Amino acid sequence: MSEHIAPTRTPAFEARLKKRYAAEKRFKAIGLSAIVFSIAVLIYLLGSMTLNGIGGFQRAEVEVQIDFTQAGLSADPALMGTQEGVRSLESQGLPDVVDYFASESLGDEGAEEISGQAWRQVAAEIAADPGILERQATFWLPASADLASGYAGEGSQDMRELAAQLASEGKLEKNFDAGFFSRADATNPQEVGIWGALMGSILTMIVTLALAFPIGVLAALYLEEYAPKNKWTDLIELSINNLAAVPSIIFGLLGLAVFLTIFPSYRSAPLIGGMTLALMTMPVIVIAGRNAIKAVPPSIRDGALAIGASPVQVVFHHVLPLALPGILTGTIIGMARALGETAPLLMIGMRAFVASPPDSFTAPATVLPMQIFLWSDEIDRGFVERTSAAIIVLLLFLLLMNGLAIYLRNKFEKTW
Amino acid sequence: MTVVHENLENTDAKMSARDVSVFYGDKKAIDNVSIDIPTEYVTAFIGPSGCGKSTFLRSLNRMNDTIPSARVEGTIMLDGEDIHSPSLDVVQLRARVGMVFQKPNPFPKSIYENIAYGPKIHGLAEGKDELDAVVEKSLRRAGLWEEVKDRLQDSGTALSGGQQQRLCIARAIAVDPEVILMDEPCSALDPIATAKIEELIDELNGRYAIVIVTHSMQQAARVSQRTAFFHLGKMVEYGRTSDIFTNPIEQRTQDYITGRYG
Amino acid sequence: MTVVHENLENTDAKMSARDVSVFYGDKKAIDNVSIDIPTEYVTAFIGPSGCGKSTFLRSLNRMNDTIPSARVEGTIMLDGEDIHSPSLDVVQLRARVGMVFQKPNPFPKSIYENIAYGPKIHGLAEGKDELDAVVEKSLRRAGLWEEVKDRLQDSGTALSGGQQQRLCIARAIAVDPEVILMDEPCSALDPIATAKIEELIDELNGRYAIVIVTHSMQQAARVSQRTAFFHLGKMVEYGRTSDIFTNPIEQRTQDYITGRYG
Amino acid sequence: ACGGNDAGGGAARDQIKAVGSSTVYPFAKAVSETFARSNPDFKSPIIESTGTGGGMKLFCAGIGPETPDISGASRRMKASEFADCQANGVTDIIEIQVGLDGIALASAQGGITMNLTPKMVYEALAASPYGGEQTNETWSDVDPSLPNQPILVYGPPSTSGTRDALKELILEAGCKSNEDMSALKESDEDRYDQICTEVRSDGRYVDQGEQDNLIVQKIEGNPNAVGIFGYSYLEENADKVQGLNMNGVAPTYENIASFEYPGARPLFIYVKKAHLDAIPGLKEFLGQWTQMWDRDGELAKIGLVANPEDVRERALSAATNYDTLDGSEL
Amino acid sequence: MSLTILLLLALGLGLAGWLAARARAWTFRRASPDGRLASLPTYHAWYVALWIVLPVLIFIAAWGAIAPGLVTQSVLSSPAADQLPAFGFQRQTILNEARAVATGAAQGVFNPLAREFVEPYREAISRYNWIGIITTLLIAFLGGVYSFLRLKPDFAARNRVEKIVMAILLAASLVAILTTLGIFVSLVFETIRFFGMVSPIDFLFGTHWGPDPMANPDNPDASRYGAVPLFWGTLFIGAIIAMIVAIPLGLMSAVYLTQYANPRVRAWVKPALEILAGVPTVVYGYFAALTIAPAIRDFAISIGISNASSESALAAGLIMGVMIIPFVSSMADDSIAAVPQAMRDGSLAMGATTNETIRRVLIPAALPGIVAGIMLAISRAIGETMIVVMAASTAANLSANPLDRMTTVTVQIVKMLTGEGSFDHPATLSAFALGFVLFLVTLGLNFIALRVVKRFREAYE
Ligand SMILES: Nc1ncnc2c1ncn2[C@@H]1O[C@H](COP(=O)(O)OP(=O)(O)OP(=O)(O)O)[C@@H](O)[C@H]1O
Ligand SMILES: Nc1ncnc2c1ncn2[C@@H]1O[C@H](COP(=O)(O)OP(=O)(O)OP(=O)(O)O)[C@@H](O)[C@H]1O
Ligand SMILES: [Mg+2]
Ligand SMILES: [Mg+2]
Repeated sequence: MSEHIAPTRTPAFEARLKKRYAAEKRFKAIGLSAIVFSIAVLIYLLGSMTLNGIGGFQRAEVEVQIDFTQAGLSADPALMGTQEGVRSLESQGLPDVVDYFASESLGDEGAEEISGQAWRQVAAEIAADPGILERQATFWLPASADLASGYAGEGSQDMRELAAQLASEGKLEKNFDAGFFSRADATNPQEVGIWGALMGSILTMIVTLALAFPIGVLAALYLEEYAPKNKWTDLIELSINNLAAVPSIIFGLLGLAVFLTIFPSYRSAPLIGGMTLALMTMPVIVIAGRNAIKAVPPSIRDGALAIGASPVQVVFHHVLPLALPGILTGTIIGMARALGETAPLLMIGMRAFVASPPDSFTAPATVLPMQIFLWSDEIDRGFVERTSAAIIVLLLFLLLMNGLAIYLRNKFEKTW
Repeated sequence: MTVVHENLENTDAKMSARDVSVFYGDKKAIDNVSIDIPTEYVTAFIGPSGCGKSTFLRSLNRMNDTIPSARVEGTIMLDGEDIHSPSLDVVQLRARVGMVFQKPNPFPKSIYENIAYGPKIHGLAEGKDELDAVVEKSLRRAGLWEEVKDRLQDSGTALSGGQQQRLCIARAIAVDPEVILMDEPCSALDPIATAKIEELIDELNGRYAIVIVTHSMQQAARVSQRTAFFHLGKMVEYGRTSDIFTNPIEQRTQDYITGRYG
Repeated sequence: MTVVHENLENTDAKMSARDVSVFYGDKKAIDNVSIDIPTEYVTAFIGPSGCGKSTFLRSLNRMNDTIPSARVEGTIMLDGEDIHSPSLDVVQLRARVGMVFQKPNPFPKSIYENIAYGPKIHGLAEGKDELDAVVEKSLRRAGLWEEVKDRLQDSGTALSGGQQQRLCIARAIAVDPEVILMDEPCSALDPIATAKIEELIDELNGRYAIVIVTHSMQQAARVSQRTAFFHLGKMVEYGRTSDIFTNPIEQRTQDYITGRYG
Repeated sequence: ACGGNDAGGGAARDQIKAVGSSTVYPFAKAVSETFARSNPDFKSPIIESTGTGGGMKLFCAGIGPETPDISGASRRMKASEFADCQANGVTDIIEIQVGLDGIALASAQGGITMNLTPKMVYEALAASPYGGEQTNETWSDVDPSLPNQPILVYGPPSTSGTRDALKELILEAGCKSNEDMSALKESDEDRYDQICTEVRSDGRYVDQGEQDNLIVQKIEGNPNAVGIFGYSYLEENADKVQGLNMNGVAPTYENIASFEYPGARPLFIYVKKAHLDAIPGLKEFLGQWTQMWDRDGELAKIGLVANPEDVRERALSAATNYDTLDGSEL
Repeated sequence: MSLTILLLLALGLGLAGWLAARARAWTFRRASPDGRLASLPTYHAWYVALWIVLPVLIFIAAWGAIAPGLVTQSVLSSPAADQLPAFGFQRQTILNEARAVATGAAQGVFNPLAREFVEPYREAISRYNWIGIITTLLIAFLGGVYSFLRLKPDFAARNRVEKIVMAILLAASLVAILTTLGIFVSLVFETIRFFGMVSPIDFLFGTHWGPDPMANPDNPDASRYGAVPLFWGTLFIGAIIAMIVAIPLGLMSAVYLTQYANPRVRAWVKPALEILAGVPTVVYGYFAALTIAPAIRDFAISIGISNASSESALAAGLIMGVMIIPFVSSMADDSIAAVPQAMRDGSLAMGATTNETIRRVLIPAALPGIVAGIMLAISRAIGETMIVVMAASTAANLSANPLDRMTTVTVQIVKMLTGEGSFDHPATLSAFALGFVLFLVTLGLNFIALRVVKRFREAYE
């Protein structure tokens, strides 16, 4: 025995060992750099979006002082807060009052460059506090798109000079624009808001979730727990895998040909958008769901069967609750994809200009990614920052959903 | 083919199998087994690994139905009624013939829910009070009450292995079965836990017909009054435990007992 | 604390453990075990389930390193060299101390690739011819050659359980280790396959130092010359197999042997 | 609304729906916004950019609440589309020319400057100029008066209306200056079309989707590149890009409005007469268009060009008297 | 409106049935000697409720489909019907308007004739509403009584309820097949129409793509409908360049995360990577067009490729690769983690290093899952449009040079469908043909993938 030197103890072996360890180190380093690279790209993307987009949450506003004591406006408290009230102020000449004081504060040139709809903001403030009408008040009103871009150092020479002058007088500032979160689309970048698209996305996602989740989960349960292994279930499996792989635009064609034929008057509605996206999301949920269901240990099923639970009870009392975290993960991934999807929605009319936030599932709407897409091709340069801001909102929404997925996963996760 | 010792008392058979064969696909895992399971005694199935003990046990409460490739031939009776007849619902059968598995498999729910699950789905208890009573009674019978009474809301999976196994037994008892089948219930447990389970089996003996599969002859000797020895899918010998261990008739039984294989 | 029988010949220890304790997190699974593993004999570790046999075995080739919570204290020597010393590389250690697991775990590759895997990664064979020779030799030693020589390209997972386990043994032999550790290598096998493996162990005995963990005392009695009895993380008794089975010194050993527990 | 009724096709709509060209879209949006602001009783109209063809298909699908009331077009309705409309019961259609869009050739500020003619553009961009092989690699290959710089033009895709205008107003104009080609038009129209309108695909003409902003950004990054896009983008980005003269005329508002700069094309909206009474606000909405398309109105602000006086008269009449379109004119 | 009422009615009746049946089951149970029923009272309740609700729902669905027709029939029998124009679309429109007014959904009508029909419609609608409600009640009553009478202490209500549950499960899984069928149907007709204008041979094998949506549709120039450059561009950008980026990065990330990284790090990094898949593609598009593509052009010029363009397949492919990293990494991560520990132990016990174990044992064993992830990633890449439009242009080039401009099938689909061309033009119809081919290709790929995975899995188990 002792004269036999095992090959694993020779110097040659040890020399090779060094190389193998070098290979190991390289491999590990490659793995690490793959991750670092991916994360770096992510951080770069998020970082540059944030930098570009921060400005999108602000808008250029000019200072206007209005002395209402001179204006002679009156407000009926009963009407305040209603359309009527706004109209009565309009008929009393509020727009002219605003114009007049704008010229007072900013000079004629400057007054040209407050947004034409600025008086509405004044009206809103009067509605909130009719007492203003008794005194002098200072308002920060949105500047026109031209003045805003002049302030940003772009646009025509005149505007840049005007902007510089007003800014030096402290009458032009970029202020945080809270209204961005409560308004809908508009033609003037100074007046756009994200709420309409966000609402559209939320409504669409609700429809998607309400359809894709139950159908996906039930289909996954059937395929994993009950389906006999035969040609039919093979066919179902094939079509589910295939649907997960079909380019999204084709779902748009399906929505166009099927849903819009059945419900022609719901073009652009979150209902149809949600149904189309649900078909796209459902296979992802089925696939993730099947994996999660497969991971539930058979001993749990045996245990329940052995005390006389029926197969349906076993599934709904034991398997489903245990598989839920995995199903939720798949659902969120599918929903995240649906959230960022534009192509299929192009086909079913969600590429629309909708100036008021949708108030129901059948009201015309647009969604966040579509809003981003539309704004990115706007002629007006003020939309560049707004686009980035919208992207940030979308990403936050996405992070929220991912966070929710992780939270739910951890909450429901059980060990066995 | 099976040697059945002749000195067995004539007892009522709670379950009886006649010419039972079990196939996995084309493979015969159990070959023509006939046996009576008495109510009064604990019956042990012993035999080398892979001889078909678990397979036969699982066919007694039709758990083999869950394996698509498995097929059972022959008749198995529970109280004289064929368990495969359409009139006997499989869910009801399993409620009457409980089972405890090799690896303790409590549900990942609270201890209380583990026990209450069976009574709930079978509607055996009305209202919270009755349910509480059933849970307590089952846990007491399984000798677990004292240990867990203050933590009924803890997860069943947070118990030690031996406690988990007793929980599974309590869970089986809770639906008031007539037969309890145990498939190597102690093989995942340490000696102390094992001793507790064996004590429990002794206590339950008489109230339920109990069948236990074990790979430990020592255990069979300790807890059972009847022993059946399986080998390569056949039941080789069946008789009083004391007889099988001291006076085996078949050569194969003797070889196995004395450690020639297994 | 350990009782070591005194009539042991003074043999070279291939491996020796001194005061080895193993922890999983805070839990001590092995408590101060010292033992010498001789080259010439087959050593069996027996003991009730959960007593730490596998844990101790895995610490002999540092497979416990793969479990994040596991921690080993004490010294283990291979040919007088500490296996935890930086000069002895863990890859080399594992090449010198082979292991066969409870459940046969052939790689999902061809039979040939399964055997050739070790020699390839360690660069033990140059060229196809040499590799072919190594594969044939290993399969022959494992007594599998005749059965598989015509289907070397078939998947290793397509073999029967016993064949798979012999394949795993052949795979371990292929890198020409000095010690082979087997953790319940037959517990997933039927009696015929078990008999083949035991035969194989007899044949390999002498060429390699062999340690086998088994829950079957019969098996320990059949294949080993030395037996160590573990209980609750401690090594209770160590001696010639024949002595341990016929004249155990410790009460616990005796109880276990005679089936008082386990 | 209640979903159950829809199958009967009887659901009504109280919101104006407009579809169609992406060129008309910005103006339509502006009109709709003002309309909604000044008429809070009506819901704000839904404007969807579907492309002219897609819009026409929806528009001509029939009358009734589920079809749009208005379709914008960056070209005139085709006879085939008119026939489709007729077949589906959309018999009375009001055609309103709302303004002009000029296509402009431009380069980055400080980039390449040229004095082009439609003929030069045709020779530089045609797939096979006058049926021969396209060999021009640099502008000076086309005409010695032009700079010796490689040809690189970012322009609209074949599916866009801007491209149609490019073909019709510049390429064909350049092509037809050759007599053989004018003759060919008479003898073999298909061949003529191919020779005169097909754009080279060897990478010197880059079709940049319908993303005009992207074209602006691309030529900004490459001083030798020329971009072709709607006049509005030129105006909006005047600090970044400069227009290139054509026939010695610069692309300015005046020159486009007077058709001195080639490349102005009309923009239309088509309205279903049958819907005028049924859809609340539709008439008022049409009125809104007429108020905003003047020279100093919103139309010009977003970079489109107002109609010449006579056309504006006619459009105004169509929008107020609801004259219907005669299919035989198309 | 009336359908909503019917639905609420059905649910209300179902609830009533549910409560009644449960009460009845409880009386059985109190009466039975051992307090045991064959099924729990709730199952009896569900049995009756389903017997009430399901037939009613079927009736409502059918009623919703035929009732408008019946209403119209009865309106047409009114005297005013003689004034209606002869058959056709116009007549339908008038009737629709009248109904809209009758149901209160519209105020005005645009055809004065329609006013005549408002009253008849109102009457007919209310008449049929009553018929509907009464029939609903009748059906619910019959179903309820029938099922209620069947309740007995030994009645196996659970089995029956569970059968229905199973049917619902089966129906859910059939949605996938229906969707597939729907896609097929929504593409196939227009595709056939397209192939009537342009022969499939020209389409599938032609190498020049340049449809002109403004050209005369009657006589399309088939030589401009060669889709090979599109297929090539799709393959080159989506399946080659993007995969060259995504597979190594995704796989290595997965390997690192499962085998080397600390579990806490993994818990954070994995979802972080998944964010990459959720970033809207417009964002990637801008990034590719304005940052990556010019950088590639500058680089190409600096190494002497003078005619490098600022749009390239490479730029689009690279960014697309980054976007789909998480598809590869998440699926690979899951399936590597799912390889039995025994495989890993077996290899390590042979003295293999971790990387040898990964490369030679774990990855081969996890291959089905990895392949599935890659398939998903490829199809996502193939379906991507925005990045390609912005970074690789829409020019259909047949070239193997990654620095060339190229385009993909889906880009052309979007372009054709949203362009200015009319919808009976072959250029627009070609979008459907392209979609159809793409659909068949993914179907084929999945078929093969499923086969491969299945065979692999069989061998492995
Ligand atoms: N699901 C199955 N499919 C195919 N064969 C099976 C299946 N389950 C068990 N077998 C085979 O049937 C035979 C009997 O198996 P069984 O599990 O009943 O043995 P056992 O006596 O319980 O063994 P052990 O003591 O190891 O549990 C074995 O050969 C086994 O390989
Ligand atoms: N990975 C682990 N983490 C924590 N505890 C463990 C781990 N593995 C084993 N243990 C515990 O360590 C103790 C010894 O386990 P070990 O597997 O060594 O026992 P064994 O003697 O091999 O038992 P068996 O005969 O059942 O295989 C047991 O209490 C077990 O629960
Ligand atoms: Mg077993
Ligand atoms: Mg062990």
